[in-house]
Amino acid sequence: MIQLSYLDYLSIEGRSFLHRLGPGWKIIGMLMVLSGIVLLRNLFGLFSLYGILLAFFFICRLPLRIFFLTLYPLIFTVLFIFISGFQLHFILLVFLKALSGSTGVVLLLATTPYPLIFRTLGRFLPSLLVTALFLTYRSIFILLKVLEETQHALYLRGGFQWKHPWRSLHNISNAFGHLIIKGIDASEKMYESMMLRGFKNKIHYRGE
Amino acid sequence: MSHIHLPDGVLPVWLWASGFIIAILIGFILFRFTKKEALTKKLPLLGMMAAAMVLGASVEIVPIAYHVNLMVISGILLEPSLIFLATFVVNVILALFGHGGITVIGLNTLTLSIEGIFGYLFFRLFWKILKRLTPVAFIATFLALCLSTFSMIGVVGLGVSHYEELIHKNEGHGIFEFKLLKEKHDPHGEDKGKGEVNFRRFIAIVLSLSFLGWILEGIITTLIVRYLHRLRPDLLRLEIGAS
Amino acid sequence: MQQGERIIQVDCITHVYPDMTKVQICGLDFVVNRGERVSILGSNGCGKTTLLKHLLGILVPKDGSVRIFGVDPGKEYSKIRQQIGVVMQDVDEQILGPTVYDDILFAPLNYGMNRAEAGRLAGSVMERLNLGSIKDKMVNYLSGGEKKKVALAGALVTEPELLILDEPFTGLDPVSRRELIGILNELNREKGITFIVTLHEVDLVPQMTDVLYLMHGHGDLSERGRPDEIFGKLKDLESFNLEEPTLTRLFKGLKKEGLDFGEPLQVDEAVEAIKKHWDAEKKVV
Amino acid sequence: MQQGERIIQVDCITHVYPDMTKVQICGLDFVVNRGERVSILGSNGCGKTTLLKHLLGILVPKDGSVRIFGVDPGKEYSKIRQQIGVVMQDVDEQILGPTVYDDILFAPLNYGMNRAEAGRLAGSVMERLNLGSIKDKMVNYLSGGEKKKVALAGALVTEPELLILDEPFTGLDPVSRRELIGILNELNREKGITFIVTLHEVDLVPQMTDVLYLMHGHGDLSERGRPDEIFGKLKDLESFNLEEPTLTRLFKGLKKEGLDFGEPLQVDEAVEAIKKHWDAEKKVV
Repeated sequence: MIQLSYLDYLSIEGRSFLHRLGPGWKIIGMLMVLSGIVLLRNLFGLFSLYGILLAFFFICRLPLRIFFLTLYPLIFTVLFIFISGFQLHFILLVFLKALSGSTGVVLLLATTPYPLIFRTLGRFLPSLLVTALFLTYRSIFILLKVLEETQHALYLRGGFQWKHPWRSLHNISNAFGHLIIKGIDASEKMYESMMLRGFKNKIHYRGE
Repeated sequence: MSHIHLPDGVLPVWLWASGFIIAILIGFILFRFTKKEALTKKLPLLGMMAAAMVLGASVEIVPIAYHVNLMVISGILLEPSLIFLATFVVNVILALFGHGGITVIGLNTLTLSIEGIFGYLFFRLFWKILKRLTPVAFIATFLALCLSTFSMIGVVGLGVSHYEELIHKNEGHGIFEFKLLKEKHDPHGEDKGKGEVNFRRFIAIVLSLSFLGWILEGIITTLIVRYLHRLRPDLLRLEIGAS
Repeated sequence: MQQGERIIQVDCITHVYPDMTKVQICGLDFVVNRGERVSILGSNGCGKTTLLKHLLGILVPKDGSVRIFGVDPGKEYSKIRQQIGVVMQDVDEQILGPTVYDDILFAPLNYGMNRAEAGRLAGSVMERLNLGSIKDKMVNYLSGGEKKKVALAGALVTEPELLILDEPFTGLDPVSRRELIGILNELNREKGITFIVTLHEVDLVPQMTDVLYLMHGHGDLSERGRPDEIFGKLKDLESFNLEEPTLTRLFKGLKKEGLDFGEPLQVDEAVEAIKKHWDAEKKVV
Repeated sequence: MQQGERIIQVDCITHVYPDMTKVQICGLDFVVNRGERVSILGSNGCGKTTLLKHLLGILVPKDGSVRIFGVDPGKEYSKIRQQIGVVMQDVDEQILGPTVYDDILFAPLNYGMNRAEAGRLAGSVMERLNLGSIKDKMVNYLSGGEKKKVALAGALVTEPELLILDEPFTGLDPVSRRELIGILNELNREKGITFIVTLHEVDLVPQMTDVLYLMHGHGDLSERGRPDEIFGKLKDLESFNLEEPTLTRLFKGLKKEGLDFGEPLQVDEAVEAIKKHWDAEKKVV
């Protein structure tokens, strides 16, 4: 999960040409990638699309551990192999499509700070939803700290050991329960603070 | 693997597009019929629970993609109208870091919110009947996940003709692929209906993998509910459910 | 709005928490006059935060009354919201904007100011708190001390008349503490801002307090007065789960040994007091 | 297991955080011998927690080596887990049981003890820390001070040889602080427990330290020695973002005025020192 905060960090601190490009252009680029995924039916086209995305990925010198993030959807894509008769063509087709999609978004997120993305989305989505996105993103970072510390505590006090699976499951569930309670407490404090600072119905951000 | 985040590029356009349309429609209706002030008041809670779900989705308990998604417990805590919006937010954020597809945000929201909404409904219903927390939480989670998985299979099933098209497209297409295909084909010669969609096999695989997920998620959710019941019984609002 | 006008009056309020803990803020009335630097000193869990939450209308008392700027905050807080800046204990949950600058603009924009005006206010508060260098930083990556300052900026940006801070020094290192105390005193001196601070660090009280309240048990307000008066008068602060300031302990110890240097609370005063007596002693002998 | 045996040895480790902040814990080697009370003093964000996380195997150094009880914690922490009790900064996240008693039983049960044995250990630690009265309390209703004590109990219950505490005094009121210091000193005296404490409250150091490390910048360990040696030697602690203890400031101030009473660090010593000089002065004149 450190991945999400790491992506976020890269998007701010990175200095590549994609970082400097306006967010609007990158979102248009993302839409082009998506239409490519939808429209392309031949492997050559998809290979080229994926190749271009990979090239961007390495030109921008994004670290390898971010690259592994783009492989995640493959886990689910594998299931679709079972639909077909294990034909390589079909497999490559769906794999490349899924990979192009995930590489595209990771590329976008690793080179564009999230407020800029949400701000652009704000032109199309209702403000309440954009506010919910902002609050969720902020909440992720607040809870991430809780989660990490809880994980450390489990580790330091022997809470997760393969030789005691039932106890470990129990401990993990308690840790999630703790995370939820902390989240609810934090949401109450957040609400108080929003009221004290005059919140009406949206979070204002620059360039809206 | 209690549920599946559909990836980009597999489903046909009409399918994911209608997913978006239905999700937006439901969202719009909920938006119309929920009081604005009530919604504003619940926004931070929505944000925190959505954040908890995103985090839950990123902690792998058993390596290889089994993660809790906390959807049922969030449903119980947030109630149906908010869980739908929260699911949407969760899917947008998960899609943004490559966890699920962008084009399928609508469909993923629909199938996943089934977990939350029905988790809530089952939990209330069974509580009225059984009044015992452990079985109620487990059965509610199990059934809700079951329902959501079947709806996901249904969604994938709607695209069958599309997959056929994808598969057949290659026949007589580029030579390179054809050759590779040939080589691959021979050992699997006995495979009946080569180049045909075998949807049954897909269902069998998904259900057998999911079944374990339902049980595991059911156990974890039950343990979480019990933990919450001890520390903050007010959150579960069992008295209201009982009356 | 003359100096000294009474802006807060709390009469013996009772609050019952969901777990049935009863907090009764009683004993003395809690009053604050314009321009005062007020500290509420008490141990963990004695009801300081509960009192503040009643001032802010977050909690509504079961019995008793709260008046702040002439209104009942439980009912009409929105009327006085712009006059009050607040920083509660967990700053994390109070920082809502994605970047420092967005967060500081939060309140002005919500109060309906236009961007130019809000920007002007934000610029001035950032200059005062020396936040210019982190203006565009994402709030998720701020250090603890920076977060406190950003939260303070978010509270000060609307130029409130009253500032309410709950345990602002917890977790700050001494240099950051001193900086924060300096800022508060400056705001009080230059702009006449009234502030109410809760804290448990006795040693910090003399540096930033005109009126000190002591609280203990579950909300008992038992002392009100100038810090030196209170520290001098009380036989022991231990019953409040508090320690006396180091210098108070030292000079009480010396008095017991027959050496009475008075009761200075700050180091430079203490040096002077000892020096003076020393020289006097020499002359006498 | 003789007294004085070296149990921790850290050689110039480098850690790079994902955001490329580089913490280099260098300068001096960090060593701890059995039975020592070790304090690491430094301002916020200077790398104290980073050092502790390396000791615990939560972080693994890019360069350099860490040995604790003879093993590399990054690889084999589970081997030494039972010998070490830990309380990190956010106690909230370390209390995992629904009730106080459940939480104290947490580690013993994880280590495979049976309930009877675990219960015996829990009983003995609860008695020592005086937690009997809150045994069945739900952990989310504990006060800050109680939480620290429960976390400490959770760490002590397995009777570790080494106790590691990260900023244990933050947010505690003075009486709770004193109680905690008392408990730690007692454990050290009676059971020979070694402890390592990080803190930024200079005033607390003399009460609980055999060996003091100063840390500043990004992990620079620049001083190691007895507290009085270090405080006496350094011209200013300000460069460490730390404030000198009140008494050190007082006596340095007096020295400047020509009155040299030595450099006592505790109030009773200070009273005595002044008294002694005063009497001597009288006789001379």
